[in-house]
Amino acid sequence: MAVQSPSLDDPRVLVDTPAAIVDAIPPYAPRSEREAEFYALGDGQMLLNIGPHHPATHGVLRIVLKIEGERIVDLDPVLGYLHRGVEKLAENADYHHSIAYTDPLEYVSSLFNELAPVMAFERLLDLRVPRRAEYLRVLSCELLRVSSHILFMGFMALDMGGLTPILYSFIERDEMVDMLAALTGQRMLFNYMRIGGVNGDLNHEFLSRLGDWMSRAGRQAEAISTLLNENEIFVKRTRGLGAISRGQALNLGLTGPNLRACGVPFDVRRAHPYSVYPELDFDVVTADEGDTYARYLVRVEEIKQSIRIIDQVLHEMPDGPVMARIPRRITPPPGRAWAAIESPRGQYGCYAMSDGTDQPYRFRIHDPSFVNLQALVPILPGCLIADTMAVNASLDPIMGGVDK
Amino acid sequence: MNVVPRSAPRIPALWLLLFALGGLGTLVLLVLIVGILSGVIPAIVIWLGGVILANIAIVRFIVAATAILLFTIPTAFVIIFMELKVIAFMNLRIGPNRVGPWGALASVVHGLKVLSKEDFTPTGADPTVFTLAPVATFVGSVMAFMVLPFGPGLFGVDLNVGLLYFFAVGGLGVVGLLMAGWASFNKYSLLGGLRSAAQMVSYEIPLTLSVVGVIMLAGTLSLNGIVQAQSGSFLDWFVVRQPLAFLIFFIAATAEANRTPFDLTEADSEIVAGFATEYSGMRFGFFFFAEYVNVFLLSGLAVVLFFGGWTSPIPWPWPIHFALSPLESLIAILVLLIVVPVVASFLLAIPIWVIRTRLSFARAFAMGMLLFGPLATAAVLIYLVINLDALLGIIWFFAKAYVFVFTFVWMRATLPRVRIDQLMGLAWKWLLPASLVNLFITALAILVVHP
Amino acid sequence: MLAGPVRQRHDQTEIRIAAGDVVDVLRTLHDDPAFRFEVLADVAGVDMGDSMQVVYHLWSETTPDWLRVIAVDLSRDDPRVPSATFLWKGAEWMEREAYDMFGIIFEGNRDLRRIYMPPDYTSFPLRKDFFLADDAARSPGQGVRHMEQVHPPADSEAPIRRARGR
Amino acid sequence: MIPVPGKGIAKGMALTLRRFFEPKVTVQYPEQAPHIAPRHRGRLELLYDEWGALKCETCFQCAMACPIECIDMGGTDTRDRFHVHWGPPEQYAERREEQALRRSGRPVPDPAFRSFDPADTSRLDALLDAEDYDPQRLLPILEGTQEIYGYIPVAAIKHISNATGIWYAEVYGTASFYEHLHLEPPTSHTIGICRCPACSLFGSGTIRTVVEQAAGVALGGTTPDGTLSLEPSDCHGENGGEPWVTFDGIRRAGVTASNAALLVRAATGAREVGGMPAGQA
Repeated sequence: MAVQSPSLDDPRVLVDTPAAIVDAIPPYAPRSEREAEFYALGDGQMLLNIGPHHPATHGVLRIVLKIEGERIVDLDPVLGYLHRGVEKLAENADYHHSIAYTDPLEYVSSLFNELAPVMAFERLLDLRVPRRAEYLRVLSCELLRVSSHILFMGFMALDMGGLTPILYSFIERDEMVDMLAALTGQRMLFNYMRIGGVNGDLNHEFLSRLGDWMSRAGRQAEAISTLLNENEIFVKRTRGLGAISRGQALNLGLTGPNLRACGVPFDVRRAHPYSVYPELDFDVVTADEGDTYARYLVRVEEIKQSIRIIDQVLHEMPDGPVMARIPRRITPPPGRAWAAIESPRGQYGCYAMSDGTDQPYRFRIHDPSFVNLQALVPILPGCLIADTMAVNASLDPIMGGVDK
Repeated sequence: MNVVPRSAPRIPALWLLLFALGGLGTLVLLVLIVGILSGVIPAIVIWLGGVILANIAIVRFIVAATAILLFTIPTAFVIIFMELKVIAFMNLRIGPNRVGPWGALASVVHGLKVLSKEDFTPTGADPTVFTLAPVATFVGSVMAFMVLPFGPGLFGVDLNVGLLYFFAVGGLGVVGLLMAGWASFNKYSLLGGLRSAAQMVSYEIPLTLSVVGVIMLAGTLSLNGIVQAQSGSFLDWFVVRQPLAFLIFFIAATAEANRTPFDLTEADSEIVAGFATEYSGMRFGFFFFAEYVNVFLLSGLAVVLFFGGWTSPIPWPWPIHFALSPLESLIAILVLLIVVPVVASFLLAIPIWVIRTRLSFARAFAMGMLLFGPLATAAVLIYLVINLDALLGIIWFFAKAYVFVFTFVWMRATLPRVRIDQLMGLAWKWLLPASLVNLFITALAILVVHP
Repeated sequence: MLAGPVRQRHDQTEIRIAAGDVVDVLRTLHDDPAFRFEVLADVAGVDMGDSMQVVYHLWSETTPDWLRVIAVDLSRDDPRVPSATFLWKGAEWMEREAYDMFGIIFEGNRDLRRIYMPPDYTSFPLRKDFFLADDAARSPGQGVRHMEQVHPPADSEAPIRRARGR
Repeated sequence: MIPVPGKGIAKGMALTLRRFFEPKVTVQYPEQAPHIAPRHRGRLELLYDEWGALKCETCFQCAMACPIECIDMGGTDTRDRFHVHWGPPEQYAERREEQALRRSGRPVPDPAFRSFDPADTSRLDALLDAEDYDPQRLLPILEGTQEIYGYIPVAAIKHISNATGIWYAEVYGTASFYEHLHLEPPTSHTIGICRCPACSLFGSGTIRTVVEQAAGVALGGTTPDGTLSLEPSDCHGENGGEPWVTFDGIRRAGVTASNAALLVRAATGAREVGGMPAGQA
């Protein structure tokens, strides 16, 4: 029997049988086993759409929750509301342009989005980057990592109802972003990494702002820690919630702090060193619990490690040029290159293929948020609706990166 | 061209109004004169006075209800402004600072905005219930005000089951939230409504049980009686004798008022706005108002039950009481306000005039007025405060109540939100046993001390 | 089992295998204690112009290199490759993405449906015969075609950009 | 350490209370201008040189290089005839409306293309087909267009732009760059005067004044009835001792200030009185 799927445009449906809408059967035949299974509602179950426009979904994520009362039975994240087709655009632009396209992907930490493709292109070109440029890359990236993690702390609190931490984190982020604007010329989409180096050398204003900030680095992070770390409500809500085991995390392909919170010391900066990270002294922060609270603590600890790295970089900054001498129009020889870096959310990869023209033949962005977000599906069932936000915030996806 | 001839000279609107008023005034005067001369009006007045005197309770009720309805609106505005400003300050922000002094009118403008917005009823909603829900919530809050004593003699009704009435009527607000959640035809609203129902039902029990100790100590259910039982110094307040009860009461009251960390019914990061998701315009405004009125209400109740209500923390050491009748005190106030500054200014200005400085007499007089006017006003105020218990009581009551309002706001700025199962667990596993224990201990203590 | 020479460049080792061998190769790489490739870094589709490829990037603590496994020579009309979800559940969405963008069918993926594009979408955007509405490559140095302008759609005879070299 | 219940909450409450009294970080924006780093490059602006002249040469390089096509250039040419618009049409609201109208098949009232008169494009289509709609063969296409129409009308430019995908501004730019391509209908007669120093020495300046006065238009213009246009021509240093004046492209020798008006009269059909232009008599 063909099921007549209800349409929201049909006035009769709205007036006479509201239950038909409440049951939100997809208006098309299920296209996969999983979808058929998900949308088959059991007794007493209902679907609840969280998003795409929802205060706590970090962008335009839509999560269809199948719930029994407040308890989640199953869920189906729906992506694509922010899909911009960056890969296709980049394949139709030349190498320099593609970097500008990647900038707004993960808008919270856009320097990392630039760094991965730039490194991939440099590998295609067999290009050596001046050491000062490498140090500048590390410096700006670590600053942004601090900012991103502090923002994570704030958003995590916000998603759990705390109003204040987000504003403290924005105080810090604002300083950071102004500082980076003095270095890169932009506040948010920096476009700082260039093939062969970076777009500008250190300048006085940046250094004075940075010195100013270093003298009280992490003050707001400490304030947020005071507000949250021991707060009984926060701890009670996060400890033991959404725990992921070590094997499960590897199986899910988690990376970054989410994986390290499960006890796997996989940090691309150490596991597969790039840039000048082998020369820098820092610890890979891990935790064993793998729950939401551990993921939070790992990030808090990483802020301190990043500040440590910034300190070392500032002391060891070599002299020299910040840009290799490369032509304006670059045509790498045919080949393939993969570059992965450790972004605040995990392993950020870029796979580039060249066919000898001035446009990349294949340009693939591997975004950690995209993979990390998958973990929602196995870990959320059994939790409550409110836990969706806590777990989602602790995985720290940025939808700009997820949707590419 | 077809010219319309001017039929009347143009009279300014103001003059027209004055003419009309003058005519009306003459008419009224005529009627009055005729009425008084014929004895009709005195008869009516006497009759009315008799009616009022005979139904003094009803008149009092009507006056009190009107006063409280009028009082809730500025209260809500003040608390909303406080919430905006205090949370902003705690966030290291400035907060509203454009409308009015320090942005104090921001909440008023908010209210006007809400009033001017479209009142939207979603398709699929039940229009009747949807419309009645905010009214039910608001009426619940306002009705509970009737028994709250603001000062000595300043209360709507002194019911002998005042506390019971308070909780009963306060529980009415839940019905409104539940109605809103059901009628909105929205899953978020439904969840919010159900959450609020579960939360209120759970927290009513510890809230009520925690108060039983106070009732036993005071020996009355009347809120006035409870306040009078605490008169004396701050050591007589029930918070000293019932600290555990106060703690339970405060937590349960936070949950009752839907405040952070228990604001699950409208948890914005979870279920968008809970029961209020589909509300807009003044219907939403009613919910909003009711919430803040509730905050004040529960703060006031906390003050009445545990912090001595309108009594001052330290008994007034100098019992100065000019035993003046109201008429005499009115004359005294007038004298203070009008005669004293003038006389004082003359006294100040005359020597200046005599010495013939460069200061003119008029200027010296004006300066004297400016100097002594405020002084006289202050004197009048102090006189009033000393002499009228009601005024002093109201000041104490509001000061204490706003400390609690501040605490509510402060908690909202600091704490994250609890989860629904933890919320229920807290109510049933911790607060309920604790309040029962408190009850037994109090009963035992009363048995031991006053057998 | 290898379908092409092993290459090494920078910090990447590349092996090429046929689509049929993906299961065996990945399982060996994942389970064999000598390899222990535990982290699946990436799954990507590639349209070579005349055939399709699926590219896996793997990481193991036993080797300093990234391992790139390329399943080569998938038919452009019916590209099929076994899913890697039996080893890494996290490959599911990456495979969904490759399906969405290239139309590569991963057999064994329980949730193979579109992930970015709307469900009623019919094209596979990252294929090389899908021209952008404003495709600068179509008129070199000249400018841009606009969406509303009449121009040859994807099924025209305009040449597909094919991969030169490797 | 024994956990004291409520300790974390108390610490947090203490922190917020402390912060309540701390100085605030808000920047009151319009009153208090934020500091913008000298390196900031988030502002698009046109620079002026030290004499106050606009440095932009309208070379369209920036618009072409902008990866997200946010730079858009537009304006009218010096004679206010051709609206040059560079950049994707999606960027402007009125352009969007124009497209909506066009898609729905309704006429497009667009003030930006007032001078757009429809032209029969069947021959142009054949030409474009022969040239394979190839943007790189723009010059042959434009030359062929001029052969078809005698000049290059706006309709043809728009048609070429639509058919080949070349931006309108680029077609216009190419057409206006080459001297042998004309953007105006050909007039019946043309008087050309050379303005080089050699010719000026022999009196071309006075001839120019006389001719301009007689025709009532300035050099480079066309009389309102379209019978005569004056254009600068070039003697290439071969004037042979007298000013270089051409009539319909053919050199006329022996033209002086006294008989130059005759040339104008010959072109306009001698309908003038006493040196006043025909239109004003």
